[in-house]
Parts: sequence; structure tokens; C-alpha cells
Amino acid sequence: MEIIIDGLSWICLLIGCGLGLSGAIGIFRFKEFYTRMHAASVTDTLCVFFIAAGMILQSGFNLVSVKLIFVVALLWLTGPVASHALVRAAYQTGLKPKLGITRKQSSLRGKSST
Amino acid sequence: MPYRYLLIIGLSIFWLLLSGYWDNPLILGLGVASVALSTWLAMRIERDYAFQDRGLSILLKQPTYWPWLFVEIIKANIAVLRCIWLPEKYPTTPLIRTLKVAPESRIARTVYANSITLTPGTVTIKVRNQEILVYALTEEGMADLETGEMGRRVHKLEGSDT
Amino acid sequence: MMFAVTIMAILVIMGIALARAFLGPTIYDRILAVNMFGTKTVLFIAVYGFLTERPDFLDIALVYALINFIGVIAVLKFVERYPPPTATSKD
Amino acid sequence: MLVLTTIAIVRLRSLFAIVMLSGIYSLLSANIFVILDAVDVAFTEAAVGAGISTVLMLATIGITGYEMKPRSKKRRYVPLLVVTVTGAVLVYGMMDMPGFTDSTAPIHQHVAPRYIIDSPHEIGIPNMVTAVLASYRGYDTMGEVIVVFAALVGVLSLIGVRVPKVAPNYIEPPARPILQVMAKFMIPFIILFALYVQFHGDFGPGGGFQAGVIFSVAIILYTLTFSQYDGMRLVPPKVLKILAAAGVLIYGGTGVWTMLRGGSFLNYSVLGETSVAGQHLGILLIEFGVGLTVATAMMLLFFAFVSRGEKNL
Repeated sequence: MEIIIDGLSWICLLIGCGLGLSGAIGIFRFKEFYTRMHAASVTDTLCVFFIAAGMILQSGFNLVSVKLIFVVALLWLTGPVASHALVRAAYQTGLKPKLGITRKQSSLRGKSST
Repeated sequence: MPYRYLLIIGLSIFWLLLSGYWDNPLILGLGVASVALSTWLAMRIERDYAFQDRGLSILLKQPTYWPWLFVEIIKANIAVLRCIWLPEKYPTTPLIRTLKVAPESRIARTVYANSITLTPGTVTIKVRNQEILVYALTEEGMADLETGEMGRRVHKLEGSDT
Repeated sequence: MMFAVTIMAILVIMGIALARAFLGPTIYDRILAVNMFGTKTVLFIAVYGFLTERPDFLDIALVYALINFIGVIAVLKFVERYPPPTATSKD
Repeated sequence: MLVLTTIAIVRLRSLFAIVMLSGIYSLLSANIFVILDAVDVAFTEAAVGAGISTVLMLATIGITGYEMKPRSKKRRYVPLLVVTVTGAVLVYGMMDMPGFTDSTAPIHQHVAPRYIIDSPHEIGIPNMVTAVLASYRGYDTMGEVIVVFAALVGVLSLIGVRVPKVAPNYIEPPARPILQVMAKFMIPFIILFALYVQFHGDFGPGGGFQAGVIFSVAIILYTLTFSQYDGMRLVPPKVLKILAAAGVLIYGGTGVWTMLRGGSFLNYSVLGETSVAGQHLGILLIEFGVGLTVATAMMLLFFAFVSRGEKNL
């Protein structure tokens, strides 16, 4: 039993670290602010979740794990709001994203898909 | 006013779980005072900006929404990871598009917008009236949103109140 | 052991985020990096608490998550009110 | 990383980026405090360094403007010299210091053993830092509270708080729906969390200073997401001023009370039937005073700065 839990938390922690690292690399690799944003959101959601899950598995179910859940919940609540505010501020102050396809095409495609 | 009772219950649970001293009368008494104070302040805010039409209770009505959202988040994470690690095979085609919003109340719209932002690959830029301006990393991510699945689910969340 | 590995990974991520904060180029990149740095700090404190078996640290982690959020919101509010002169010129 | 951040702070010209980086700086130093096991210090650094000071510095930039003034080349070397000499002296002083975690160091011989060995049965609370802060070093802490209060009085007499008379005219729908809904949802919980930190200072890391800051952060969040007018309507500055003074009074009053009960100033043992109960009550009271003063002082400072800046920040 012990071994299974240990193994599971190893897996969770490693996945979490991997996600975090890929997010960090994404922050470097992507060319532009708006795309970097998405890389950051990878680390903010699942990376946090997996690392916390690994710790919860280690601690067992008690008040400590409840507090961990609070931490995750808080991060998941504030994360998107902060990202939204960030993008909104950037958009508002005139930082224009580089788009992959032009507006016309995209609106055509939008119609065909609905 | 249901929001008040929900808030009191929620805050009390929050306090008990944080504190962990359940048999110390002094701490419990202070806890009651603290809950009272926070509720009072929250009600002062509520007096000025009431949550319109439906309260927070919609968040608790549909337990199936949250697991579904979680699965979506995992899927979207994989999609973005592909873009990070294999930029040649999965190029990013950033695009901005306006979506019609199905959810009506402010809370439901917030839930919707936050769900969009929470799933990696899509970010809400602006919410105005019936429209949400969304920035997506890839065409697929946007296509997922345009099927309206998430919007419908949030709308259901809200509609189940009546 | 496993927490030690996690801490190392988090430190690396923090280093990368820090580099992004130094490099810029736009102010939003910096804010993004700071936000990410803050999130990782929260994780770092939580994991470190586990490593040293003092779960009290979770309270601090909670405070950090909160403070980080408020800080970012305040900064953005500020940016929206006084648009930085460099934001448009350097994209 | 600290060094790198410092270099970057010095090199950057944009005040705004500097504020961001100093936020990172305090996050980093808090990490170091955590590693050194100074939990309460890290807690304070988290709340004060990363949060409040960022917000206050931003508000200051709102008054002063974005870029640093170009400075003259001539006077560059004098500060450098001063800093180098000071740094060298500090490093020289550190050479004589005992090694880290050396338990025979003088600082560990003087009062520390008494704090560590006696505090469990003299004060009877698990968190030793609070015991030291509030009981053994009661005078010092009182001094700190008065410093905060004095700073507040100074700022208020210099710039003062302007209460906006008119409500901002909201265009429907509100400008930031997502932020506002989330802020409204979170604020009660933040306030409760602040109070939890306040009252559990005896048991875990935390106490009046941290709680005060977290409490004020909740109000600051409200002011940021809604408007200055709303923030000041929720907690009117007039009331805050009275409460700030009341906090100091509670602290001092506890001391006076102990004197009336026949003890010396701030010796709480005489307050209860047993010495431990008295200590407990005394610490609770003064922590409350500290929390009250810090929270109100922070809010007032924030209000003072933003009301000087733009009209609707």
C-alpha cells in the first residue's frame, strides 16, 4: 500500500514538474506576449494541480491536505482572473497580437463551423 | 436572502477547516465573531452591488460541470504542450474572435469567461454585453469553443435554478 | 527525496521566469513573468514545508497566492490608467 | 538570484519595471527566510514586502511619474564610494560573527535559551516567536506599533485623504465584470483569513502585523476593482482614523491595566487567575491592538496615496 501511494505521488510530482518546465520553456520559445501567456497558463493550472496532488497523497487526508486544496483552489480562482486582466490591459493599451490568419478568413470559417 | 446564509455557512466551514482547534471555546468564540464581521462587511458590499437575479447557489447546482471542465483543461494542456515542444508539426495560428454568450447573469458569464481562460490555449480578452472577445492559440482551440459546448453547459448551470 | 527533486524543478522554473522578467521586452511580459514567479513561489513554500515536515508553511503559501494576485491586479490597474510610454512602441 | 535582481533594479531606468522587480526581490528574500526557518519573518515579508509595498510604490509613481530623472554624471562616484565603504565595513564585521547554526555563538547564549526553555510553561503558547514578540519584548513591539502610527500621522498631515464626494457614474454594464464578481466572491474569505491569522498567532505563524496587512489587502482589492469612492464608503477614513488610534490605545491600555492590577507595565501575568492565563489574555489583547493599528494604517496610507493620484484610481 505504502509503495503504491509513494509511486503515485512520485508520478504526480514528476508530471507536475514536467508541465512546469515545459511551460517555462514555452515562455522562452514563443515569440510574442500573447502566445507566451498560454504557455504560462499551462504551468498555472495542471502543474499546480499535480504537485499539490502529489503532496496530498503523501500527507493523507487531514487538515493539511484541506489547506493544500485551499491553495490550489485559490490559485485556480485567481489565475484566470489575473490572466484575463493582463490580456485585457495589454489589449486596451494598444499592444496588438500578431494573428495567424486574417480577419476576413476567420469570419468566413466561423460561419462554416457553426 | 440566500446569499447571506450561503456565505455564513461557507465562511464557518472555511474557518473550521483552517483553524483545526475545534474544542477550544475561546478560538471558537473568536471564530463566530470573525464570521460575523466578514459577513457584515460582505453585506455592506452587497448593499451597493447586489449579485443580480441569481445568487452564488448556481455554482453548487451542477456537480457534473466541474469534472467536465477538468477534463477539458487536461485536453487543452496537451494541445498547448504539443505547440511548445513540436512547433514545426503543430504551428501556432493565433486568432481573435468574438463569441456570442449564452449565459445571462453576471455570475454565469464570469464562470464562462474564467473557464475559457482557465483552459490553456484560449484567453478571454473582453466581456461586453452579449459578446466575449476570445484570443486562441490554435484554430482547434477556437473551434472547440465555437461548438458552444462550454457555453451550453454554463447556461445549464444557470438555468437549473428555475 | 521526491520533494527535493520537485524543489529543484521549481527553482529552475523560477530562474527561467526571472530571466523573462529581466528581458522584457514589453511591460506585460514582465508582469506575466512576475505572476508566474509568484505562483511558483507559492508552490515552493508549500513543497518546502513538506520537505521539512512543517505544514504550517501552507498558511504562508495561501498568503502569497493572495498577495501575488492583488499585486498583479494593482499593477494592471495602474497600467490601464497610465499607459506606459513603451508599450506601443516596443511590440 | 538576489544579486541578479539587485543589479537589474539598479540598471533599469523605468520606475515601473523597478517596482515589478522589487516585488520579485521580496518574494526571493521571503524564500530565503523560509529556508532559514524564520516562518514569521517570511510571513511578514510576504504580506508587507510583496503586497503592500508594491501597491504603495505604484500609488507613489502615480503621483511622481514614470521615468527616473536623468541624473548628472558628476555625482555618480560619491554614492558608489559610500556604498562600497559601508559594504566593506559590514563584511568586515561579519568575519567576526560565529558560523551559521553555531550553537555556541553569543547570541544563542544570552536570552535565547530562556525564551526557548521557559516560554512553554511561562507563557503557555506553542508559537515561540509570538511569545517573544508580544511578551518578553513587549516594549519593542509597542514601539513598532507607535512607529507605524507615527508614519501614518506623518503621511496624513502631509497629503491627507480626499474623500470623493460624488459616486463615479457607471455605464452599464460595469467596466470590469469578471474582476468585480470575483473580488466580491473572494473578499469575505480574505477577511476571514485575516482574522484567522490574527487569532491563531499563538499557535502558528502569524499575528497582528500580518493579519492587519491581509485585512487591508481585502479592502484594497475592493477599492481597486470597484472604485475609490466605494472603498471609502465601505470603510470611511474618519472611522479608520479613530480605529488606528484605538489600536495603539488598546496596546497601551493593556499595559496600564497590568499596572493597575499590581504588576509592572505590560506584565500580563497578573491579568488572569493563573500566570499563563494572564499571559494568554494579554497577548491576545495586544495582538488585537497591533492588528487594528496596522490594518487601519495600511488602508489609510493607500487611500491617501490614491486620492492624491488620479481621481478615479
